Amino acid sequence: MSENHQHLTNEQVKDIDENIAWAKINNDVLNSMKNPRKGYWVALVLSALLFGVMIYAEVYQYRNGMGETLLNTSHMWDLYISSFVFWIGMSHSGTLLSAILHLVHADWRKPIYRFAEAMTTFSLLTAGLFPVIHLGRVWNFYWVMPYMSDRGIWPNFRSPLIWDAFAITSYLTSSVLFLYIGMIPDLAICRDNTTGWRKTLYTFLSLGWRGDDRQWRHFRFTYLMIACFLIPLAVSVHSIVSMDFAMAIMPGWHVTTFPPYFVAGALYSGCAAIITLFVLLRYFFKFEEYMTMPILDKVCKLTFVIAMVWTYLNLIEFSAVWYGHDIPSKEVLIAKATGPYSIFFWGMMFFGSVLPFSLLSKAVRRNMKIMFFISIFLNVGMFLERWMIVTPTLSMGYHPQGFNVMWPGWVEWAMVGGSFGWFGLLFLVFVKVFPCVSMYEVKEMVYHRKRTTYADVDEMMELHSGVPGPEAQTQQSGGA
Amino acid sequence: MSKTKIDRRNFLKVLGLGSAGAALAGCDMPSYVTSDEGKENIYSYLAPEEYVIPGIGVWYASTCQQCPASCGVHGRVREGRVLKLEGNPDASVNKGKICQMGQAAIQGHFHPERIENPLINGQKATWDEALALVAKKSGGAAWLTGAMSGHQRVLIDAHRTAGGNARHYAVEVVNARPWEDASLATLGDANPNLHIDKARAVLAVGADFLGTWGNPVKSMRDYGNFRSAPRGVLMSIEPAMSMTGANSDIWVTARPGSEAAVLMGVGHILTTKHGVSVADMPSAALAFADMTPTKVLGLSDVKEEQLAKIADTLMANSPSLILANANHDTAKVAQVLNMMLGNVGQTLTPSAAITAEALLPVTGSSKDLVEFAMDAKAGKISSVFISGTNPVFLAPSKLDMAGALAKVGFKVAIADFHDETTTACDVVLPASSALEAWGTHVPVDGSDAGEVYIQQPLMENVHANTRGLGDILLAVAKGAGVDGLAEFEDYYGYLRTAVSALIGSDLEGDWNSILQKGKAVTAVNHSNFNAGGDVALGFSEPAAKAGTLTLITSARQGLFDGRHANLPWLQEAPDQISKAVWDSWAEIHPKTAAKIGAKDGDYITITSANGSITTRVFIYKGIHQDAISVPMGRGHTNYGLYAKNGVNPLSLLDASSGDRQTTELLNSGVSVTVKPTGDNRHLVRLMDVDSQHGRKLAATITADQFDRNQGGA
Amino acid sequence: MPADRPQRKTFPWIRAFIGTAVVGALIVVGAQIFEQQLHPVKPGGTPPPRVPNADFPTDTFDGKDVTQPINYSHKLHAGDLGINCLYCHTYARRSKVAGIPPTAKCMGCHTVVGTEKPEIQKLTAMWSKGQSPAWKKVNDVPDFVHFSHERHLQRFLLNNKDMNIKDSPDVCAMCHGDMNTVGVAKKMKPLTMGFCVTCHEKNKGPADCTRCHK
Amino acid sequence: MSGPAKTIQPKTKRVLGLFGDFDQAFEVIADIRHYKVPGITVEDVTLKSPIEHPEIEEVLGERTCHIPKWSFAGGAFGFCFGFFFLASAQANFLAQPQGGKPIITIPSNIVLAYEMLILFGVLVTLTGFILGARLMRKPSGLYDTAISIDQIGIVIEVGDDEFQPLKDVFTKHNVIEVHEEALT
Amino acid sequence: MPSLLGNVFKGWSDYSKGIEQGGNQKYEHMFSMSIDLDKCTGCNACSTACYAENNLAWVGEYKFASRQSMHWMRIERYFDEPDVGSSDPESLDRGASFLPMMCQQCNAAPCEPVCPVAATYHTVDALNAQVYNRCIGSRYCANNCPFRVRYFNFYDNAPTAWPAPMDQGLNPDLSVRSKGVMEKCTFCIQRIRGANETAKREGRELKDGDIVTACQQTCPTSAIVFGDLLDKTSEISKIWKRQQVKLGTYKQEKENKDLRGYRIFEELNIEPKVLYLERVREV
Repeated sequence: MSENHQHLTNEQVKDIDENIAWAKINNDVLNSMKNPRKGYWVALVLSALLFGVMIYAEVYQYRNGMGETLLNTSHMWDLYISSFVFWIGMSHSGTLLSAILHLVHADWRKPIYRFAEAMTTFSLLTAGLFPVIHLGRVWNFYWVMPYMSDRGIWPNFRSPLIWDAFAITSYLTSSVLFLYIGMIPDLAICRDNTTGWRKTLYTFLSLGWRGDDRQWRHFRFTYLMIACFLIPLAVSVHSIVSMDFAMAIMPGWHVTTFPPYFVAGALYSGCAAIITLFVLLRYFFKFEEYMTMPILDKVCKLTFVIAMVWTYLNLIEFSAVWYGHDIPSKEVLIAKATGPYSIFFWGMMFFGSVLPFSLLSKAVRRNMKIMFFISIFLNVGMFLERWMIVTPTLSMGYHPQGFNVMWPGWVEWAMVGGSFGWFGLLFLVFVKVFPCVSMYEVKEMVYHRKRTTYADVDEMMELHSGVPGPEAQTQQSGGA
Repeated sequence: MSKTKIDRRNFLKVLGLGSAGAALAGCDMPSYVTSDEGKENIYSYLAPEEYVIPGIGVWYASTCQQCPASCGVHGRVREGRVLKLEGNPDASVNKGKICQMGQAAIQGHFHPERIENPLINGQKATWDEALALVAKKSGGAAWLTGAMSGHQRVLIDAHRTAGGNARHYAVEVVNARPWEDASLATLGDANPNLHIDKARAVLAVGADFLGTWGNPVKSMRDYGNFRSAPRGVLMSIEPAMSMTGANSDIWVTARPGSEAAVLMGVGHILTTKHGVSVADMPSAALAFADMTPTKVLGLSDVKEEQLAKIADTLMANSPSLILANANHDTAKVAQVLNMMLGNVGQTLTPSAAITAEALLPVTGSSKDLVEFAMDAKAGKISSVFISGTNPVFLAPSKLDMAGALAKVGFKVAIADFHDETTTACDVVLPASSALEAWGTHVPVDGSDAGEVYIQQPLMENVHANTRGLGDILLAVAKGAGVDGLAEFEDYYGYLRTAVSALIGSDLEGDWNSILQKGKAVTAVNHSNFNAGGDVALGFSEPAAKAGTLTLITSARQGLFDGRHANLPWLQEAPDQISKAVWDSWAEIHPKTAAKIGAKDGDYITITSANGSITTRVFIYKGIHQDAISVPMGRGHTNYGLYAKNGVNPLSLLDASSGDRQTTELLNSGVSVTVKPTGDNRHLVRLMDVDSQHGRKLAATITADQFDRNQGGA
Repeated sequence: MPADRPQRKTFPWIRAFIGTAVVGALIVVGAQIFEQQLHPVKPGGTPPPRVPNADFPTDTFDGKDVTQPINYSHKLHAGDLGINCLYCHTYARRSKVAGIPPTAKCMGCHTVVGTEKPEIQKLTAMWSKGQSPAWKKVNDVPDFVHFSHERHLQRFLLNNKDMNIKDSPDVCAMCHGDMNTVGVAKKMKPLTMGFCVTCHEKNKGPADCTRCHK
Repeated sequence: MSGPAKTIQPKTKRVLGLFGDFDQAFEVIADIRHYKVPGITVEDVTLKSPIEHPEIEEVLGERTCHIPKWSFAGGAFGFCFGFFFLASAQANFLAQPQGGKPIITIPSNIVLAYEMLILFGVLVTLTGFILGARLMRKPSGLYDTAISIDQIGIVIEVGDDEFQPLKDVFTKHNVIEVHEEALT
Repeated sequence: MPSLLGNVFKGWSDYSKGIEQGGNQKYEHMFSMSIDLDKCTGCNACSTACYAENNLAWVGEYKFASRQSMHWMRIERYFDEPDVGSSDPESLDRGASFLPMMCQQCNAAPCEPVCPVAATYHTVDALNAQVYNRCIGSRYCANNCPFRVRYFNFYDNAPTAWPAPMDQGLNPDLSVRSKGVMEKCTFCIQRIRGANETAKREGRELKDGDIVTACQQTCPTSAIVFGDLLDKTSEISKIWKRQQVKLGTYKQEKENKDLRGYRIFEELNIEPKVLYLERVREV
């Protein structure tokens, strides 16, 4: 990751070098799918191993029963649900970067939104695992689906868990389609430049894309519409997840500010994860010219903003509980800060609210290595947040008889670790098979920026390009 | 009679075992797996009586044998299996209620560790061999049993008289002996009839009538009425909190062994402050006058206002009832107070025993245990039958019961479980469970109901080769050549004739109704108190001085004296006070804990002159600072899979010390030293919190705003 | 211009989608067949018995042949000799289980009737030894289903004004099929929850889970 | 997609001109728009481009796109279907597991119907896209991989004697190469 | 299911209303329990009776230590009494407070709406039923239960809890729960159904005292009363009336302050159906 010190001057100001040849863009991206750096293979093997551990743990738990997780009568949920919420949160990054930033015409998203969307899809697939493996009778998980059976019984549509099932299904479908549609022109490029099974695959997937203006026109509208659908969907998904808790009567869960709080947390962890993968992919696939310092810089600023929002919502939740003066909830809050779990609570506060301030320093923002670790710590903080939402409430609750402290067993930890393996496996395979930088959109970016950087803008351009001029470039870099 | 027998046998034929067994398949299989054709067997009856319908439970009356109280029970029988026990409403002792030990009888009955075959020196043998050997070698055998009554006792006595009249030792470590002794001395009635329900105030001094004293079910039933309007006040004085103490409105903790002093202190205040006259009992008056509150304070740490409060409550709520079992002296003082307060005749009435003395219960005591050990050591016992008790477990290590038994030439155990004693015996005769056997029992309550409870089999033997206690006794007696038994082929036949003799009828009509009610009613002879006259009250200062720890081996409903330690249900039923399960613990006061530097869950070693045990502490304020209480029941060395945990505090006791008159072990304090071993493991309890955290869970209302006569409604 | 550019030949959309459709169809059909294996339900089947004031599913089920310790023929006893179901399965009207008739009931006739037949001699041997034959359960529901014969007989036979006690075969046939036609007992109705629920729905039976699942 | 011919002359061949510089391509279109080529109007022009740039489509003039209608229809259907599907499921649930609460619970059904709205909205939009963009059909053979790299192509159907003037316009704006295929 | 949409329009007015607006569900019975804490001695008899009646698995020390035990009826013991004030700091001067805690069969049970598969729901007897074979073990209900009285089969307890021949003592009237299923106190639903069938057999209505729960039957001090609230003559409804506790409200207005009736956590507006009578203290 050290070759990013070549032509600093460029990197300081420009999101991307406008003079880059379009053919080169094609070649770089297509090559990335052929020969990545060694690190890629290391990561792949690592993920596979982790996933293996998860499989083993699941089999073990299936054989011996849920008790192996050391869950108990008060702690019916623990790490599984925390990780579920965590992974759902992760998935909001893609929506944020591609959908929201697309709507506000922040074109610096273009080189990096593809893998962000991939992240959305795969973290959803990971999140989907947890509600299933945490079931006592896994083999009956399909009973939550509303299918017509001769028994005349249906799911209970009043249960937030059913809402989860619906929301996640639609979110998964929509985000997969969003990812796919955005990829069609690139698939056409791949189709034109590959051979063998890849060609067959891409030919099939590119649906005979020829780049006609009619196709482009419909493409633009479709992409726009789905983006519009996706944003409210993303919000609804995570607020529904938050309702798993907010709909319950337990102290510490029954909080009205949970939905926005969860959404903010989701965007937060999503951005942090984007930074991590940004650094990794840039290294794996030699994308130094596309995933540039200024873009990372912008993402970091975005992350900081969201971190502040999250902190704020966190604080108003506390104050709401405090001044609401519902004794059990207050006890739970106090126990969070002082009780057996306090170390994790304060860890969450530090990683989630204090650490982001380091993003104020330009030096930090533009240092790949540091950003890599910071982003990981931010996500650790977010994981702790989810854990601190689930567990302290269960350790207190209303009834003193149920007060107890519980530490997850190895099975649960294995599952959580393994989920990262599963995610990594899916993601790494994806970026190897599909172009993880959007070629055509990088071209657009270059095209538009080039025109704006030239002095002689003919009337056609003035008429039609909504892209700001050169001096606007620098202050535009706040994210649209 | 044999006809009824055949029908019963047919009725009891176990059928459709598949159904319950298959239930284990549970719900995790899709229906088409378990309901596949031809997978399960189903057996039909041979020739059932018409009231026997598969799938419909029938209730049969019998008698509970889980503790000496012998309550009447109903057993629900379905497809030839007894599934559930409930109290028998016709039994005047418990009137349809039973305690957790009775509920757990089912588990003991179906227990996987029952003895299934006769054993000779641990080797499997046939009944004929075993009985022949017993008949050969058990001449003039002594009997070592638990509390005994009914025709089993008759047979035992017959056997003893036939063979040189050896002694019958009846061992019950948990007993009411001090109370019986004192009542006999003061009222001339060992077992007066108690009316807790009639009392407005009850003062219990070491008499845990809600736990293990007397017949707890009867007492609890009365307690229910006692609490309903007009509500009575319950007070107790004891070193460590018992179940009675845990339900007391006023609970006073006294230094172990000083209970008599406290009661006398109460007497002092009654005489001085309230002017109750003890004119007719000068020496008692002397004793009261002597026991000034300051002296009481010095002896027992009980403050004057506490004494005054008790005295005032006793005066305010009459009639009252004072029950004491701490030791002989205390019980005597209690009876004197009862007389002074005029309770005698109101809440204490003369007992009425049935006329057939031969059936009357032999209430056990630990004195017999000690004496048996002594006699055995002295070689006075050639051979012995052991049944319904576990001397090796119960005896303090100082007695060296194992060694004593070794001195006995020939030992026969009649038991349904292997325990420490059966392993020490030459012959083990497998008894079937109480739910499989015939028998008669006379309860130890002084009521004038004159009932003899019938114990009838609720199902066919689970293990074919076991025999009911009665059948075994009959066979043994026959073997010993007791005359007049030859005509009876089995105990059922004997019992039927015996009962007909008892109620003076040929039974043709009555027998079924007797079986239905589970009791035969016979004549009683009413006695009278010969109260009055002077009573000398003594008080021996406890050996242990202030500041030294005294060990209390408290008995709890549940494991009782340890006989139920092999029942998982009772092991897992949290202890009433500490809420601990599956293991022993030692209760100490926070101050004591601070002194010895122990915190909750620490292992401590408790050492007396006779040995030491190591267990975990449970720290709470319901115990005197000079006392350490280790509930008994656990610490078995050889009582099966489920009774492995815990320690046995009885082993620390000192056989020679103990109550002045009755030399009862249970309440005899033995002074111990305590020191933490350093390791700590969380004591497994139902709940780790003792506080309600301000929630309105078990709410309370103060008596002043509570309308006593309306019962709060 | 060169007409053989690789881009000219286009992807076979039609074939691709037909292929996908075929595979999907195969999966669906396979699932159906598997389901059939699990509990083969044939709608229609035997003509519904005549039970007034009742309306019930006519699904049938071809259960496997079970070998019983004694080769008892329902066709002979119930069908040809016309013995009423409730004569042998007399518990059905009083208990949740219909029960197997006690051996004494068999011997009631077979001490004199058909003593020469080998099966009867088998039975007599068992009877004299005082043991009862180990019948194999044929019509069985899972252990978490608590079905009561009594309730259903009350509803459809005893409290059914248009029914006479001798019509019991029709009522039994609702769930057991026409036993007069088979030899050794055989499962002839699916007895799945769907089967029960359909009937409960049609006949306004209790729609409460805990009536059957306790 | 080629609009109705403005001349009587029958179209005989289809021509593809590839341009390296996009401005050149725009100017070609501008020329066509100003009828520099007789008989050919801007409606006949099909543009093949490696990137999506709204500017050019402005040059091509208003062309229809019905995607938003598709999305609206899908969303509306999804909502109604969702709500009534759930309602009917609840209404037909044998054991009404509601404990005195309403059997058809509006709030929860709204939430779920909302999800269905989005799901069907997306799906139907996709369908609209595939149909509207004429994807998954046999495309015209006139295509060049260069288009997927950096060149912009203009496809026009011409009659025999319109071909030459068009070619001149192409060459004037220095076209890189010109493909043609006969219409059958 | 035939006529999918038909039912919606047919019963819309019913279906969209709750019982309080005369909605669909009419209760046939409303079984309730009252426990007099002043009589409860905490002797565990009810708890063990429940083990025997309801096929409860015992779990052993290790699982009990990790709080995976299965006692539907548990006796809690508290030493402090907020209403009366703290006792002598040196030592206790009065007994403990015992609290039998089992499923409170709330009428507005928080566990019901959250079950994804409707395995727990309200029957027409106003029982909070648990259908074991429908349960998939999401354990949401237990999380949402303020009383912590729902117990989950974390293991397949049957083999260890009933080694042969102990399984012969199992109660065939109700299922043995297997691994991964939630379970809880059912007010002895098998006894309720049994009594119903007997009543039907004898062609009469269910009358007070027909149904006796296992804990009530064994309770030596008769602290437990069980019955049907809709039957105005039943003892239980008399008690509720006498104590002036209204089922549907979470704030009780009582005339005289010596009434002892209260329900635990009724302020959560979950309408518990177990009425406790306060313990009386002499102070």
